[in-house]
Amino acid sequence: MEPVAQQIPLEHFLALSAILFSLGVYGVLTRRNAVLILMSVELMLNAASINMVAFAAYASPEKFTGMIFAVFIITIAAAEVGLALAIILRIFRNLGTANVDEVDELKW
Amino acid sequence: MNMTDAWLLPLLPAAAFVALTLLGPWLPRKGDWLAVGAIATVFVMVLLIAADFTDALAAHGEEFAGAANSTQWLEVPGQLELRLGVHVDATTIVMLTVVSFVALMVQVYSLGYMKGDSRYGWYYAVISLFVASMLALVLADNFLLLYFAWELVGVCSYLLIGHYNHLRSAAEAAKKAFITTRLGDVGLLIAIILLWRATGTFNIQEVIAAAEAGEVGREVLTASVVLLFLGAMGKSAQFPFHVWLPDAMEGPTPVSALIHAATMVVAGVYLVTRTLPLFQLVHGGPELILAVGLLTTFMSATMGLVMTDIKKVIAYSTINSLGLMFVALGVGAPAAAMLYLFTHAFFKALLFLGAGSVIHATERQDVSSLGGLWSKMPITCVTFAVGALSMAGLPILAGFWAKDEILVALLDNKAAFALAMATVPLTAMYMARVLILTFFGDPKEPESHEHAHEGSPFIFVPLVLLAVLTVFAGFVAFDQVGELMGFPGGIGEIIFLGHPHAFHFDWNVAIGSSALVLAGLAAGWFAWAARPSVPGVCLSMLRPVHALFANKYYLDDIYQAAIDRVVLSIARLVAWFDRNAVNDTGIDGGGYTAKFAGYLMKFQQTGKMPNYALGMVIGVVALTLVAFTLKG
Amino acid sequence: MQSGYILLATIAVPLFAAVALLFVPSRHKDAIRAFSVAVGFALFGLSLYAFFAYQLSQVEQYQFDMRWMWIENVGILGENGITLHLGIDGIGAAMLLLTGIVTFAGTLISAKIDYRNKDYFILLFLLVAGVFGVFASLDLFFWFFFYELAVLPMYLLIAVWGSSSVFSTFARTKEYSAMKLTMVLVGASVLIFIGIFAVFVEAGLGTFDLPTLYEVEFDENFQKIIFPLFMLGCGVLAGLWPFHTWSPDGHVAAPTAVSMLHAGVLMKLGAFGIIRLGMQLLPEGAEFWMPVLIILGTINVLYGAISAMAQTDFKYMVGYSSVSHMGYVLMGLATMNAVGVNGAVLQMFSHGVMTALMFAMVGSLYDQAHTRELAAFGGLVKRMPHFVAFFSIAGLASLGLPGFSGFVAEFNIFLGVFRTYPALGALGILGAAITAVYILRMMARAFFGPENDKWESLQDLSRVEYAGGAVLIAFIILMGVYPSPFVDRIADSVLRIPGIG
Amino acid sequence: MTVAQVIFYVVAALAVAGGLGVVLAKHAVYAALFLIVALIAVAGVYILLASEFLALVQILIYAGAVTVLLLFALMLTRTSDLPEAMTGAQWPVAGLVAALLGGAIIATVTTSDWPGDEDGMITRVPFDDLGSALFQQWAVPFEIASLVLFVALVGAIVLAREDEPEEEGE
Repeated sequence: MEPVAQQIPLEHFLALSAILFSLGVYGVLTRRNAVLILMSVELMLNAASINMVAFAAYASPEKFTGMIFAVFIITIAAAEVGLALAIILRIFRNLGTANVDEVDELKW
Repeated sequence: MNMTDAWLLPLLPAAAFVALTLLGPWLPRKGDWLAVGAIATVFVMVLLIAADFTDALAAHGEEFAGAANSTQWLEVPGQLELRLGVHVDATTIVMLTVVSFVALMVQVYSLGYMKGDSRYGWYYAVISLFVASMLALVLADNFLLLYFAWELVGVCSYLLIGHYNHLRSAAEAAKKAFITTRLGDVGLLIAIILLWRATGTFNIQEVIAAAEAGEVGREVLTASVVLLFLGAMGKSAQFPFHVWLPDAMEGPTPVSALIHAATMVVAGVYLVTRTLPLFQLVHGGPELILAVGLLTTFMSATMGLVMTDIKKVIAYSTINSLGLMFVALGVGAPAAAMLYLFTHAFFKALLFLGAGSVIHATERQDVSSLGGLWSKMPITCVTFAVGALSMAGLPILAGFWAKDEILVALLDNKAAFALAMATVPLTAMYMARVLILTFFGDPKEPESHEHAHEGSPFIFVPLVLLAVLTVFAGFVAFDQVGELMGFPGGIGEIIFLGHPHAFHFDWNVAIGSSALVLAGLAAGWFAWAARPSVPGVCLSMLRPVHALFANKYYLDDIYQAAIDRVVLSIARLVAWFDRNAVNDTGIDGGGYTAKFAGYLMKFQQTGKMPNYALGMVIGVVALTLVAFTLKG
Repeated sequence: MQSGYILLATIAVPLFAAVALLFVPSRHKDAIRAFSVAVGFALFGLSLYAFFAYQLSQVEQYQFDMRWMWIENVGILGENGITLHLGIDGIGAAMLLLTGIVTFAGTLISAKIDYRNKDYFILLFLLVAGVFGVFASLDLFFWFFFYELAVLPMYLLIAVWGSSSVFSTFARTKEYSAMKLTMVLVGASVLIFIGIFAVFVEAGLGTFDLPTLYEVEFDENFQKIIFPLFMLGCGVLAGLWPFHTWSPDGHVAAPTAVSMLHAGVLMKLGAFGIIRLGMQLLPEGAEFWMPVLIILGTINVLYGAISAMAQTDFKYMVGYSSVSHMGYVLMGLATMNAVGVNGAVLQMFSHGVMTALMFAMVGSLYDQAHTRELAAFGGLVKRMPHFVAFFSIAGLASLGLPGFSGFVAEFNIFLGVFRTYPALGALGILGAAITAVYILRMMARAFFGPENDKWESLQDLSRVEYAGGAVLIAFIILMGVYPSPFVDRIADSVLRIPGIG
Repeated sequence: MTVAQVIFYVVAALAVAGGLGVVLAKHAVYAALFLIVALIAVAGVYILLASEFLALVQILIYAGAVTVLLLFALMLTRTSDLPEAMTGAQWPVAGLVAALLGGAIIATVTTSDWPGDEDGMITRVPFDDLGSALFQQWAVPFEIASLVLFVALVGAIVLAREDEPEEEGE
């Protein structure tokens, strides 16, 4: 375990994460296609991972909890994509569309 | 039997009432013997108590104020104590005698009159309850028990007026009687409570003492007295509360005799007699009584003149008499009022029972379908005539002495005296009219006349007894008579409320009034017996006046309209307001507001996921901004 | 012997009865009836025993005092945090007796119910357990718990076993009435709930125990703010104007025995709450707000009576007369003097018995005639003499006739009111006169007069109705003639309420 | 400016550009390709943070497997070849909100005081340490994660398979 001098402030990683996260949010909110929404979600997940890893690297390197979290996030993301895909397929098969704004059975 | 044991008196008939109500249907003869036995026992006990009272009077002299005995009924420690108690003094003794004797006569009479009635047992039960309440009323030493009994006699009157409950008119009359008197009772109750508030006691004697000592504020006292008088007016059928009494004739005739002639209706007179010192403390108090009494006397005499129902004529004559009693009280002559009350009980009961005998025999009570009954019913005819002439005020009959006593008391007040004198011939005239139309002349309905006959001894023995009393009762006014009967100082001691020698006799007044009575009787004889065409002629000349009298000055119509149009309209308005404004707008409005808010809010449930997501993010952003702001 | 187990039994017996009924197959209708009436009788006996075993002039304010720990010293709760603390004072004893009487009469009357009578009795007993619980509880938490337990079964009882009314211009379905009743009462109880927690927090003792909280002297401003919550919250259940409209509609829609219990007992919970929570906890607040309450009470009296006069339906008339009579209770409470409050409690008892009798009789008529239209009847006395007698007794009692319980109660109230507000007292007496008008109008119209041939088939009271009515009448007359047993118990406790002069 | 800094800004720019592509691309498949760019750029960020293992995993699983899955999904749900609107109607509000969110986070981040930030020093974590921590200290979560994957697999199969014939009658 030897320290490495990167000379990049922690804030820059966090800022990158914030930008990616906001982009993901924007995508989730605006995209009509469910698959594209899923992609935006992946962006958000990645942004979160960056945060975790950056904090782990800077603040508590001896514990590297953040990295473990990132591993789990990737794992869960894989499962999530699989499930989401199945749901999207199901919706597509039943309603003939994968556009979320056309799926509004649960309204008033 | 001691005076302090007087509390037993109401309990006897009350016990009879309970027994009759609970066991009535299973008792032999439906238990009428229980009721009659109870009242007979009471009558004997009243005589014993009266004897005890005269003894005490003799022993203590004029300072003797009466004996009292009371027991606690209800207590809020340190705050309120309600007692039930009896108080026996001269007034009480008079009332007790009247009530128990007339009640006994009426109950005996009812044995014959009510025979075969479908609710015979119930009739006797209620009569017993009435007697109990009436005795309690006159014995009461405090306003609370008085009010208690006052209301109970009212409800008994209600039940008995409505005895023939399959008749709509009887049901309506009962209701009218109860509600009208109840309105007066509102005043009475308020007065009682106001006096309690000012003096801290319900005891009548103590209240009067406190008021005389000036402990009661002027306004409060004035208000209480006026309100108290309202109660008396309602019960004693004084103008403008008199409307219920003629209608009350829907009840069985013995009931009219007992309740609506001799006893209950004089409760108002009794109450005012008891509390007269309070009235005299208030400026204008006696004048109020006098004015109401005079007005009532005059109006009832005019209405009595045109009524065709035999019982209603007598009912108006009762109002007439009650008015006279108030007139006497108004000029500060309670002795005269009590004398009139005493004699009136006998001759008025006699009149009603006589009328009942006629009704029982013919099943008619409209004078236009009666007539010529003297040959069929001589006893009834003679006794009724005695009663009618006594009411008219013919000399030596009981009514004469009492009426003259009142007229003498009025001598100082010229206007009142004139008006009272004016009613004398009127009274004589309508009594002559009812007597003539019922018993003389040709029968107007021959078939009912055919079947008419004297009733059973139960019916005519009370008539005869009352007639005898009607002839002689007036003489008690003279000390000599009383002493002959064994009362020291004469019976007047009792009648005259501790003013033993208050009986005045004025020859001028006596001759004057007698002349007027004779004139009235003659006019009556002329109009309805000698020249039967005269009434028709008069009628055609005085049609509006006749209409005014026959329609009872339109008071009943006005009241009816006031209730139907005004009171019920207000009630419907309030009910409408309650349903539409309070409930449908106010209470349901809250519900509808919530419902409408929900309706508006539901549109944010678009069902579109992006909208929800946007909402979430906006929330997150807002929270973040809030946190950021707070952090500084 | 005085033991809190008596009070516990009054709560537990109906609860266990409800549970036991769950295990009875619903086809055994007669067995269910017999069992329920027996339970009703047992409750009557228990409450009668509690009433007469209540000792006069004792040092302790609450008798039959007993406490079962529930939660203590946990979190914000300190010593005696939440305990099932039972005990009654004289007021509670009178109310307990009232509940026993009305419950017994109610179960008797309910014997007529045939449709799902098992479920009916289960709900009825839950309700009864709640009512007993409120009157016996000395713990705010359980007080409120039982209060809600008493209110909520009402919804099902009305909505399932009730009856709808259709008039020419409007209709009230039983679902509507049930919903309104429940919503208004639950809404009101939210106010009570807030008040209870405010008191709990302000006292800072970590206990819901009422006698402990009575010792606390709350800040005057706090009292002034919190008292209206109790006054309105409890007042609504007592039919306080203008939140009274649930009461006539609810009572009309409810099945007979439920009307009896509701008008007879449940409305008293409200008045009882004003005493227990309002006046005893927050005397200064009470003093500040009572002028408002007495004016509302007077409005209740007159408004209810005048509304009753315009009703064309038997049960609505009785319902509005309840509103009017509860107004007397509120007036009496608001006098803040011993006589008036004593009268108010007497009136709670008196009105409970009397109105139960009225509802029982209306129910008896409606079951046979299937209409409650006043104008449709006439001359009932010929076919139904006992019915008319019973109804008339209730009517005469309600118009304050001496010899019946109503007079004793109202007389005390009038005395109390006249001490402080003579003008309002006079209005109150006027209200009694208006009561006479509508009661007598109703009697003259429906009971007397010529018989309406339409009703030849009517039968007089059945044996259960007769029995139920007789029990109620016995107490109406007992209290009217010999009020001392009631007044002694009540007055003793009323004088211990702080601020009562 | 050090080499590391230069690399960071290049990689960050790539990641942002990829992200922009994902949310703005007119065609779904382009968006998927932009996602790959972004994911690989993030892997670069991991390397800068001295987590080579994570970078590897990122490229293998994310940029490889997950993206392929997404492309499959796109293919399976294609309704027509007609170009259709890719962006919903609420994009102006969404843009504002997203910008606000990003701004808020950045503002928070820059105004906060972070530990370990003074010298810009980071510590490299050896692979073996990470591995032993994962299988010892984090063994239970690891197993749970495997269970999640398994359930997801089963669930996906159940959801995605064809309906039974008798269920079609609804």
